[in-house]
Amino acid sequence: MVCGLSGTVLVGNLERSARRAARWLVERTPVRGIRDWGIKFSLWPVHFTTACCGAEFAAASAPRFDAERFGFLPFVGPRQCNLMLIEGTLTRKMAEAAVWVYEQMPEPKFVMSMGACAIDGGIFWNSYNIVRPKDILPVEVFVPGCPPRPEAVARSIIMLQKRIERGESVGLRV
Amino acid sequence: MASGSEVGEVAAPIEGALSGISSELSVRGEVVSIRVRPEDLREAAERLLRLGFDHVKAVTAIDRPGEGIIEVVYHASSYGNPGLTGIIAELRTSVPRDDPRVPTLTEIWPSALYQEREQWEMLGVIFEGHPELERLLLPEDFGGPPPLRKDFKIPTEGINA
Amino acid sequence: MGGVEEVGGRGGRNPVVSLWGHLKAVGTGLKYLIAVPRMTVKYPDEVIELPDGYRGMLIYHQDLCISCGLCATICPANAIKMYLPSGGGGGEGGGEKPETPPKRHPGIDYARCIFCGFCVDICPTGALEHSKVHDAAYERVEDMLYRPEEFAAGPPTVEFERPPKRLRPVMDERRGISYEPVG
Amino acid sequence: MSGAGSGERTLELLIGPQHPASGHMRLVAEVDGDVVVRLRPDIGYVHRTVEKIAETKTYLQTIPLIERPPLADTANHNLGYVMAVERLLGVEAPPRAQWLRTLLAEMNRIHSHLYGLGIHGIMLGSSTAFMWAFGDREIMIEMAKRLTGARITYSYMIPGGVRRDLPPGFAEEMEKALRYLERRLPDYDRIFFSNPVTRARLEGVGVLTREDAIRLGVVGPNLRASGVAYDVRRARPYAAYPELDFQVVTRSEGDSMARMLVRVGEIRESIRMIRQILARMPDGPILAERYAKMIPPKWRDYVRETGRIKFPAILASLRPPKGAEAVSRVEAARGEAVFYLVSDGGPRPYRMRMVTPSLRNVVLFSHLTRGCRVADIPAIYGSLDYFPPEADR
Amino acid sequence: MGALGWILGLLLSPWVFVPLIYPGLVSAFAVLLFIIWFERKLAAKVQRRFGPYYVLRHLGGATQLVADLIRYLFAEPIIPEEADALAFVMGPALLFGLTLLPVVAIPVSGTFYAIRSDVSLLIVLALLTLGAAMTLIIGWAGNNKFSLIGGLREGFLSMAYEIPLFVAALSMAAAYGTLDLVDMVEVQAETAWGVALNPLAAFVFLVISFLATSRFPFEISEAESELVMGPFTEYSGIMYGLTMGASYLKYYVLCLLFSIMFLGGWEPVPPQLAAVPFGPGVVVFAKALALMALGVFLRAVYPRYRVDQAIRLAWHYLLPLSVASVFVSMGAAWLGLTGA
Repeated sequence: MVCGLSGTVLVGNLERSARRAARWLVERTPVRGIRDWGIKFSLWPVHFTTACCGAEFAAASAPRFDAERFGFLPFVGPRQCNLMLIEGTLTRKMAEAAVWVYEQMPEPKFVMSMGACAIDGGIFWNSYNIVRPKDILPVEVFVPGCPPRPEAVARSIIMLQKRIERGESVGLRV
Repeated sequence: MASGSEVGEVAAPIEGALSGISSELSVRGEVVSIRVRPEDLREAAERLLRLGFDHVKAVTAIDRPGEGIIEVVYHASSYGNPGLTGIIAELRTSVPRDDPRVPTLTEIWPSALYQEREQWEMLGVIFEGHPELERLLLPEDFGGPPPLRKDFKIPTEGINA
Repeated sequence: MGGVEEVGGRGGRNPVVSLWGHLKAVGTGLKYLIAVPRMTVKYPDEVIELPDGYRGMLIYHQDLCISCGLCATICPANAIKMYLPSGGGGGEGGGEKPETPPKRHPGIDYARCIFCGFCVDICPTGALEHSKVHDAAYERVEDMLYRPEEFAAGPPTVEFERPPKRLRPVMDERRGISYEPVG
Repeated sequence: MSGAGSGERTLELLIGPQHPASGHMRLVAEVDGDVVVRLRPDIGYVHRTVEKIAETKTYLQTIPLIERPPLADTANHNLGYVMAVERLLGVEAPPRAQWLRTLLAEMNRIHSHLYGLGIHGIMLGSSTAFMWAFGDREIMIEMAKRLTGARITYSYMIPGGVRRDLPPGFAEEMEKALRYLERRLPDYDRIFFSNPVTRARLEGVGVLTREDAIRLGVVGPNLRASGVAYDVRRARPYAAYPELDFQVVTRSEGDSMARMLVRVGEIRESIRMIRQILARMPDGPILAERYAKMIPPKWRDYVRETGRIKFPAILASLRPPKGAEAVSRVEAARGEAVFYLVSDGGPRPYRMRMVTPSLRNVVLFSHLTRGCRVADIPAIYGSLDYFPPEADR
Repeated sequence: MGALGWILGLLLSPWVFVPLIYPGLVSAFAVLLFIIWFERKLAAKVQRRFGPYYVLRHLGGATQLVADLIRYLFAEPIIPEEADALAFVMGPALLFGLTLLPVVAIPVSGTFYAIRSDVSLLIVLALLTLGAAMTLIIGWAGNNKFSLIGGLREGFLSMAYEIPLFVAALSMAAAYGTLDLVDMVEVQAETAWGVALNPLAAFVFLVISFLATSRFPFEISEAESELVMGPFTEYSGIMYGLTMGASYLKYYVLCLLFSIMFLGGWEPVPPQLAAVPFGPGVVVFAKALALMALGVFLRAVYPRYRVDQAIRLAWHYLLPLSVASVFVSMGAAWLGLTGA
């Protein structure tokens, strides 16, 4: 993506052919299965709270619902994470940051939208300052609710895991 | 239950403190409403501060296109003076809508700093002398009229699909 | 304020006090490591039974509906809209017909719904009701729009790989929340 | 390094909006070595234009709207807004409704403070403090869920009363929950509040003097930690507060530790208050007579049996008199929230001004962090219990 | 015998076995995969939850770190455009390798070791300090302000902790009268464990091993709430995995050293293991692992210190204490407790 390898030791055609070779290798059956299994149980959402659903997201990570059971570990930097959870309304100012953060994440990466605001604006649908995440990011799973219950967040994690397992996830294709 | 003194008892000293400034006083619940002219705003605020109203709770600008004015309302009260904590002094003034300029009160009430900035951004009221009148909440590239003006329309939907 | 008052007392940086503090902290950690039970609900295997009156996704009884439109009027997020019957082509924008239009029925867009429950509370006939479903997730935004027919078919069902244990939370003096199996 | 220009001593750190300790905002810190020279908060990342949207929604529809910005503290803001609407309309909620409102407000205060303490914990690196606080927050959320039917966005108070009565067995369950919380607080104390590391990090850090607190118009626990005993519940009591016995928790040090401990003290006071409320709750209706009599007759039995109000249709289009104005203030968990409503006689607010506690505390960022160390930024930030969506609205 | 036997023989020769299998690469990897999972489980238990679970439901998610590792392997390795590519790429590998290097001088048993030297303690300590320099380079290479600050913090801290670390370790050398780790274990077998002989040195060494490896409450150079990931902010994929592993690895080495210096090393050897040449190493391993469990448990207890506080702690308290521990050792030797 944007923060790619150009200008570094690996440039030009070498980079492209290396990537092609890597992709060819990854697409073989056993490798692919292992990779998908690893990704499925190691979804690390980047620590990027866009709005108030972050409170329920935190509750989903907290002891009562404990999302870490799924290998879901909120982590600090975009470079180490592979999942972006849009936690509520994306304002115009935040949307810019969201795209930045998304581009900083290494592939394969996934996007989930949490809360009505992150789907169609929710109660803020007619605000002049919001952006619908699906317009700017490849969102795969939508969780309704305002805010969604922590169970719904867990449900969405399971849904994403299933998508990865079935190879449907767009995050795996880029 | 020390609920501060009653509003009526405070209205009189306020009236006294504001003598010499053309002002209209009215009492509404816990609120003593004082309407002054824009040029008297600073003087009135200073006198209220001397009386013990030491902080601003809210700075509100109201767009009234029908009358061609923007009202600027300060709600001030007191932390330090136990007799005044239950009272809110509502200092209000009106400025023309096409050239809304009021003097800033940040030197008198530093607590108005961010709210004046917000009202400048949202309604285009220029607080003259404000130290940092710049974007607060909106994105840098925000265009169009100040969004809380009535002529800034946002979509609405009916009940039918 | 009991213990907290003592804590707040500035003990300075007395090494002995500090050491005692360290020991207390580690001891408390050990206590929880060994003795205090977990409070986690293992969600897909265990499901919390929601209380009566929980504001979950909606159930729509079309037979009771009188098409008054109050639900759509009160909806703060404009998630409920009145739809023409689908045979009459009640598509985008709701084309106004010169003859008397057929009755409209509510449909809901969960992409906007905020689960405030105002629609249920204002429905004069009880045609709207809360279900206890509140853990659905969708892969497509379009699936979240329920037109009257789909709306009347009931709330979305969620599938579990293994049949979940249903648990009712009960307050517990020692553990905070404990869970009782239901049914 | 891009920020360290030629010959400059300072480095500009952009903390946020994607940063583990920035929340939904950006802090622009100018640092000289490990010392912060200047810190400027860049807010607005969660500005959702509540005040503008309120002008397109009816008075009732605005209730969920004003609940979203202060998401961890919905009940208190809901109460403040509803009080303002009631003043516009000249309605008063019946006593039982007032007590129920106070009950939910205090429950919300507990879980909001736990939220703040948990976030403060994670900012200092104590994941256990975060997990415990967020776990115990669930206790109050669970109880509130039984009362209101939602986890945190209650929309429980409506003009003229509340939507639901106490469910059966609520008081007994609540007593257990409160005892549990009381048992837990000493453990929090041992592992977090009086942990020597926490104390080393917080004591004497970010000191706010009494004079500055007043001058800057700081609110809530941050104000009371600097020795100003201002609390709206005492200064201008509302709902059932005039009849409750509680202390205004204050401390004199004004540092980050004091701010944290004031919150802990307030949790204890809220526990006391909830006990009093449940013991002394008056009987009676929960919706003002003016609206209760408009509930359709076929629902009267339902309302009596379930304790859940069915809205009369008039609530969908409340019209206060033209030109009416109302100001209300409540002591929300994070501090004083002020609502200012202006009516033009229509069903929608002409102007809704919502001044949240966090908006009034923004000023502290640049004030308290001058000369502190980089590591103190999260320590001070956490101690303010600042919630960006609440400030940005 | 044939080729298989020859390979086996080669593997079992100390020169290959020690760096490659135990205490080297293979066991180090196993420890990493286990201890990070264990850390998460311990913290989760204190925090009243489960931690990793569904990845291997019946064993408490024991393969969680395998999944994380696989994900790291397949994640795109990003090299920021403005980074110093060579240092950026080489950094993690070198850091990992250098951190593992000291194990060559750590004996597995009285007869099984790669290097036996009169000064093997000094060799281990000297090799241990290389990692911190690598962290500085990594912090600089990322061209990110946070990683730069993190790297500098690591530099300051390493200056602060290395002297007390050396002094505390050398005080034990004074007590045992040798710098040879094998001899140290033998002295302990004859007299008493080092932790009893000189508890002060043991305490200082333990605290410094937390400080030197970013364990709580000294998780300072990569303090997430201040510096995102400190020096490692810009790393993704397996390069990040290596950097994260390196701090655990350093802790592993320090714990091995601690159990040899203070906990009697491989003594007492269970008779079943005595016959195998590297059998006694299992005891050291078990002791080190128990010690690591203690260190990772502290994550559940502590917030983190500020960098200046940690540095002050090292200079103001640990350094004098480590000097005092020299006198304790001298006293113990004078009393004849050490047999030296």
